[in-house]
Amino acid sequence: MAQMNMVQAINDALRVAMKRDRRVVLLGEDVGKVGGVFRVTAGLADEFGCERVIDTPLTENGIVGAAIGMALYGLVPVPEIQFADFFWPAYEQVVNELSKYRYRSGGEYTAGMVIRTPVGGGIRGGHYHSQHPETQFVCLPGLKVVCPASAYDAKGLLLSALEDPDPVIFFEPKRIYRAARGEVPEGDYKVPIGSAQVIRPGRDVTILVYGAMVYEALDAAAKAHRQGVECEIIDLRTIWPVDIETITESVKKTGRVVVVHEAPRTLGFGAELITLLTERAFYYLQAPPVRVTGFDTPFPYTLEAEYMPLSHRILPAVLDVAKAS
Amino acid sequence: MAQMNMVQAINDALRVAMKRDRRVVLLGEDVGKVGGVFRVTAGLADEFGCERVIDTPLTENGIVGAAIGMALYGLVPVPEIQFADFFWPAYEQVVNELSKYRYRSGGEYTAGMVIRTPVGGGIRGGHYHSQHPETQFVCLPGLKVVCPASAYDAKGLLLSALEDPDPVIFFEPKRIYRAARGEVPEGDYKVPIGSAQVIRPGRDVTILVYGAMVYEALDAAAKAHRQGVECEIIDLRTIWPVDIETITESVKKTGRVVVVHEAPRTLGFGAELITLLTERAFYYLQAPPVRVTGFDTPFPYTLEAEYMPLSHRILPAVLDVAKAS
Amino acid sequence: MKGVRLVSGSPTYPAAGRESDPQRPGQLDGATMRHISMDDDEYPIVRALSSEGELDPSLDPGLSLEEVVHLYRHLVLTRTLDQRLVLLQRQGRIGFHVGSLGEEAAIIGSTYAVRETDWIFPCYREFGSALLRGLSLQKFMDNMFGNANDTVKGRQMPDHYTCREKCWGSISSPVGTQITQAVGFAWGAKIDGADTATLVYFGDGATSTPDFHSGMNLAAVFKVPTLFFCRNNGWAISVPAEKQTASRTFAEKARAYGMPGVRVDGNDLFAVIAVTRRARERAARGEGPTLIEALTYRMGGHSTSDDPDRYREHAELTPWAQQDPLQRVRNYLEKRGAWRASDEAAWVAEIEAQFKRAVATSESTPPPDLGSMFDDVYATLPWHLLEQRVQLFEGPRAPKLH
Amino acid sequence: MKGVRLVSGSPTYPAAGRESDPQRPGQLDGATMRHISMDDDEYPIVRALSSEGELDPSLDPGLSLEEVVHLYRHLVLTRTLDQRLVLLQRQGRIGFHVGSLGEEAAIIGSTYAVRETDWIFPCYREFGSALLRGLSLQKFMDNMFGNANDTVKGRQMPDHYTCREKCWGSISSPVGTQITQAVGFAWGAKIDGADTATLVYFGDGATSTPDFHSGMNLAAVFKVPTLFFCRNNGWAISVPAEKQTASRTFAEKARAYGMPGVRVDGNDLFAVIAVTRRARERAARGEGPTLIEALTYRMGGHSTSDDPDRYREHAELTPWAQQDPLQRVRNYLEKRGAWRASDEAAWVAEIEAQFKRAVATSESTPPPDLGSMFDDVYATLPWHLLEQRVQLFEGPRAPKLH
Ligand SMILES: Cc1ncc(C[n+]2csc(CCOP(=O)(O)OP(=O)(O)O)c2C)c(N)n1
Ligand SMILES: Cc1ncc(C[n+]2csc(CCOP(=O)(O)OP(=O)(O)O)c2C)c(N)n1
Ligand SMILES: [Mg+2]
Ligand SMILES: [Mg+2]
Repeated sequence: MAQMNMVQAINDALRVAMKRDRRVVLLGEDVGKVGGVFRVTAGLADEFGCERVIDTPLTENGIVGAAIGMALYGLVPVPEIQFADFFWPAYEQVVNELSKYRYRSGGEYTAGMVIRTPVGGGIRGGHYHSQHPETQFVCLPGLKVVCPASAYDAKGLLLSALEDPDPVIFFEPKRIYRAARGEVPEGDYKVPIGSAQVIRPGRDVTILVYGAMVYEALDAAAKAHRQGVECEIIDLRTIWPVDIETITESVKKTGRVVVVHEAPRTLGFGAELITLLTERAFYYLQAPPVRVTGFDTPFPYTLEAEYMPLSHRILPAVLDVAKAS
Repeated sequence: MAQMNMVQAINDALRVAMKRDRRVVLLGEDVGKVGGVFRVTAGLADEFGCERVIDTPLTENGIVGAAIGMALYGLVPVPEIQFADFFWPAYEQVVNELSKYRYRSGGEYTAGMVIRTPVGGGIRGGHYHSQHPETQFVCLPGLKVVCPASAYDAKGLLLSALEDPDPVIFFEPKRIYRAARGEVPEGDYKVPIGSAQVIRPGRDVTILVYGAMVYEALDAAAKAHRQGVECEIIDLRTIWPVDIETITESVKKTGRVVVVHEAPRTLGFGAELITLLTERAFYYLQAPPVRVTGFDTPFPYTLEAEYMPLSHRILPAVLDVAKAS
Repeated sequence: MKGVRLVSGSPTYPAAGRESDPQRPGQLDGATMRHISMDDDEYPIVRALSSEGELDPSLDPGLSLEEVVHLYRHLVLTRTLDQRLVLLQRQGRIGFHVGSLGEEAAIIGSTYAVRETDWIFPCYREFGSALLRGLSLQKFMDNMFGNANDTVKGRQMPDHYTCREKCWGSISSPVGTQITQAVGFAWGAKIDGADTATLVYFGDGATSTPDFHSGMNLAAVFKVPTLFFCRNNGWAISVPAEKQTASRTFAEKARAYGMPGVRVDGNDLFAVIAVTRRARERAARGEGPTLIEALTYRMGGHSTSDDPDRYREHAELTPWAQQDPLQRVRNYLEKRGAWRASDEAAWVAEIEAQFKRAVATSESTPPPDLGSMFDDVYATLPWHLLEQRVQLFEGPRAPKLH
Repeated sequence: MKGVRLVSGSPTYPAAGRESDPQRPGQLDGATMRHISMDDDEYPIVRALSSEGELDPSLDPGLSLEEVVHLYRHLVLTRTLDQRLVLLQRQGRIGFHVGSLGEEAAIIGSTYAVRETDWIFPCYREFGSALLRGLSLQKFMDNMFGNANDTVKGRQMPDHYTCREKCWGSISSPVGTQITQAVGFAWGAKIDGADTATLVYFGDGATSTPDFHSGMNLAAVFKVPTLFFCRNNGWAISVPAEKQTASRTFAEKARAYGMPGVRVDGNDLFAVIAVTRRARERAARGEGPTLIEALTYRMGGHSTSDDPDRYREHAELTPWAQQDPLQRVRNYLEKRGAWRASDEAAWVAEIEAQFKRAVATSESTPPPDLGSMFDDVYATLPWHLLEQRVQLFEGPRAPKLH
């Protein structure tokens, strides 16, 4: 197996899919000749031609609208939104068209596709290059939302997403694009959508986390361990539909839960997770669940480390919730 | 005091504000000559001229973008989005500009405005004329989100919103536009933003609700009363920032809570309410909070009554939660 | 083909929006029309059929008499159904209808002009197009009632059906969203090497949307075989076309994208067919998209929810009534001895009988299954929808709302 | 004023996008430029100053020599700072810079041409405009470092300052959003009866966004006094202007909105001023907006995060270097005995000294207060932000991330 970082793993997944299936086409701003501003699509235009790796004009609504049309025709489009922060011109197409297409056409038409987009902070991006907007997609019935934390999962989830009949929003945590390195198998393999992974078992506190914050949770858990608190960390991998069994089981065991996400707290995904767990594990909960999240402000530039739910904020939350009764 | 329905009350509020303050201007599709597709702005173009009551081309992003510019200039624009379902072309301006304007300009620029838009189902509107998308606005720091349930509140809240320094999303529950009739004072008065109202006191179960569903909750509470269960109904009126004291106090008293909203369940506002209450009244809760909401599907046409969280679904939830222990 | 100019260019085009150059009142056969600039030196209105039914031979699309009769019957079908559906709505038996009164020729002609393997991306006023392609009246009516047999399973409002087997799209309400999708579809076909074009319908109001802008731009840049068919019916609900844009025509917007634009008399079945075919041939040659502005008029309200008397003078309809698209084809047929009042009366009677039967069937068909509410959100039901489905079934049934 | 044609119209405009009419390579003073169609019969490029510094008297904006020197100093200031900021970024002392190398005259000229009470709505490349208006170098540098004195309180990336007191807007990163806002601002002024125009900057890429389309349309329909200033610098990151649109020019997009469009040599300070003033006068007469396409070239990368060698030949820069906007003004001044190498060397030395001082001050200014993170989200802190603020203060401080 080769060592790859997440950028390489995603690139590799796209290459595998494009080689096998000529229906797969990529489109977006700067995805072609230059290979993406993060170089995720590097080399693909050369290999597959600019008819299948398309540099588009600056038009997010056009990219997603056209991708829907391509999908209706029978292609498997993979639009890229250069930063999730710039998704919004395309949101009309996502809310009213993409997410509802099969439903509203009585099952006649489907628009399976994977929309890739980098998310998250910690890269000195200020509030226009750091947002992590899963809320606006999880709240839309009809979409699946994925966010890998490792190179292995990124490739495996993307290959699953490309064969999924439903539209998948594929969030790429850009802070760990290069830092998340690991063994990645060659060729095809799948990480199933909808399955979380217990990446650290523990009996005291469950930490629910995804994307770049997984590493912060791991760091906090290592420190908590030194103070005698054992965290069970679940990397959700798929944000929605969440792996309800895995998380419920863990919380029934620990009775204590900390949710970590970069997005602002109010109506962040933590609210849904905590409500789901309250609904189905209420009598197991030994302490109020805790959210460690971005604050309810736009994402700041200079103070981004203070804004983000990094290890230094996860650790006290874990220790508190472990003590509470 | 005059009897008015909600349409008339909103119309009256706009008239009062426009008479008093020439900075107030309305803009939107069909708001002028024809007075809005629901006739909320009827007569205002005649009274204040078409420079201040502006029929625009079909461009939601243009309407909100231009309104921001007007607000920066110093006007108080009141854009109308004809149906909340068609908000999305303007969402980029809301997410990246309107909600962040003061913050991102270090306080130099503000864009106070009230965006009015009809929301909700029960009018045979199918999924493009029935949505209730508070999630997408509550999750954006910088916005206030309001949703009145009575003619009195509609006028009083709108008059508050028009003087609020922050941008306010004003959701008008169209199903009760004409049904919600009541006494409405003449001239100016305010219902403060951020304050909920206990519209039925009760000791057993707290129902948190807003907009058109308030009447469904009242109906269910009347029926629950006949079965010996006393509901405390809180009409939130302001969705965000929610009146945290009023709701927490009530839940500390009853220990049982049912949240009702039309939007789909997943990451609906219920998730935030339940999480907030779990965080601050965990040890008072005697049963898991319950959500009675729209289902996680697009809003259907023929089966809309089955989809909506009407009285027939609220009542069993209330009775269940009252019994649970 | 004389008069069909897909190319722009004229020295006399005046500066738009100049105080010194007020919007000239339009003229069409002598009638003044307030809402639409009816002539423009650079974008003349292509017209084949005179009010009297004379056909300009240079614009003759070469239809056989049988074809014309066939299309005329579809015009009559469309109009008759429109009128019946409005009545049905007034009786409270259906919830809504958005009709095509006055716009029939633009719709029928353009759909007829493309190939049956070309895909139609509808707006919401084109049921005539769907019926011409082969949607059955019964299926259409099932949608109007949102019953169990509705192609969209009762999930959308009336007039939001779909018809994939006839290469005909899925209707949604948001204005403009179908435009970029139509471009993507044809682009997909092009990438796939298929000679498939798309024909996308939208109104004058839709030209102000983001998706018009992006769809036009993408199609032109990538030479995508999409025909952009703008039904300029003078109104976007209550907003007249002259307030929708300050350009004198909609056709000239094409030029901003490096695409040819053409204006056609939308009440002229023959001209619509000629112009649309010409654009289709251009697409087939790999030269890309064309914008067609069909000048017509919305003779009814925006929909059954709208009362146009609130914002327009009834007198405005008169000149357009004189240009009635059905009457003009009828004149053409009559001149050729191919139309008799008694024939038409018989057709209408037959249509009405069919309609009655279809309505009776649709009205007595039960609503969709309760459980169908959860289908098709995802390809298979995820855990949360399975749970919600059980909750719904175990809970009490809803009261009737309407 | 010869050559400034705000009016379009020509019989020779060819059908765009025709196979038979390939994109002609552009010509400007003999140099071939691949990315931009440099001449068009209908939209000729307005040019006042030759490469040698000759001024076409018919296009002379009538600047005094002092004014030209003043502007030239600002051109030098802009360029010098640009170069210094790139170095600073390479040293890791600032996080980012998005520069205006090669586009200085387009920016300085247009800002100078409008009134000081007109409002500027910037894109992100116009720090030269802000400095010309009166933003202090220190404030600018405080933003580059995101420190406590930054006008936007360290909340945004470098180059995202604001300067309300000089009628200068607030920068955000999303492409195009400022366009409709600029229209709304001028529209508000018009409703208020004030003679205030807005000048809005955007790039060639931005013409593909929804807000370009909507802003242009609204401004034209309501005759709003907005000057749309498109810096066509040939590139949107790696996408060349010729792939951004199939129209031959950006100026002609104006026509789709019923608005005049004009192309100006963006490397010609005098022509930019002349054309922008002409558009401003038009606005003052109540005739509404104008689209100005300034032809220029992005001599650097898109930003410090970009490596243009990945997608463009370095040779492409040569013809543009020969049209350097500073050199041309310098030639003009030299011809009039108003430029000396020693003067310029002294200015640059002074700028560099000032820059050094400003950097030193900014770099040693502390970051914004922790608590400031919660200010300005709302006018006053709601309960949840008060709570979160307390949580932040009570919790541990963050590690350094960078
Ligand atoms: C994005 C969006 N905004 C607003 C509406 C409400 N609406 C429905 S139809 C319509 C007017 C459309 O006019 P036009 O495009 O000319 O089509 P026509 O109805 O005349 O055929 C409006 C404003 C909508 N459906 N979608
Ligand atoms: C809506 C949006 N999409 C994408 C981006 C990423 N992006 C930043 S600048 C840019 C190119 C802009 O090109 P142009 O408008 O020509 O301006 P220039 O940078 O050349 O001055 C892109 C794609 C963005 N900021 N906003
Ligand atoms: Mg119309
Ligand atoms: Mg550019």
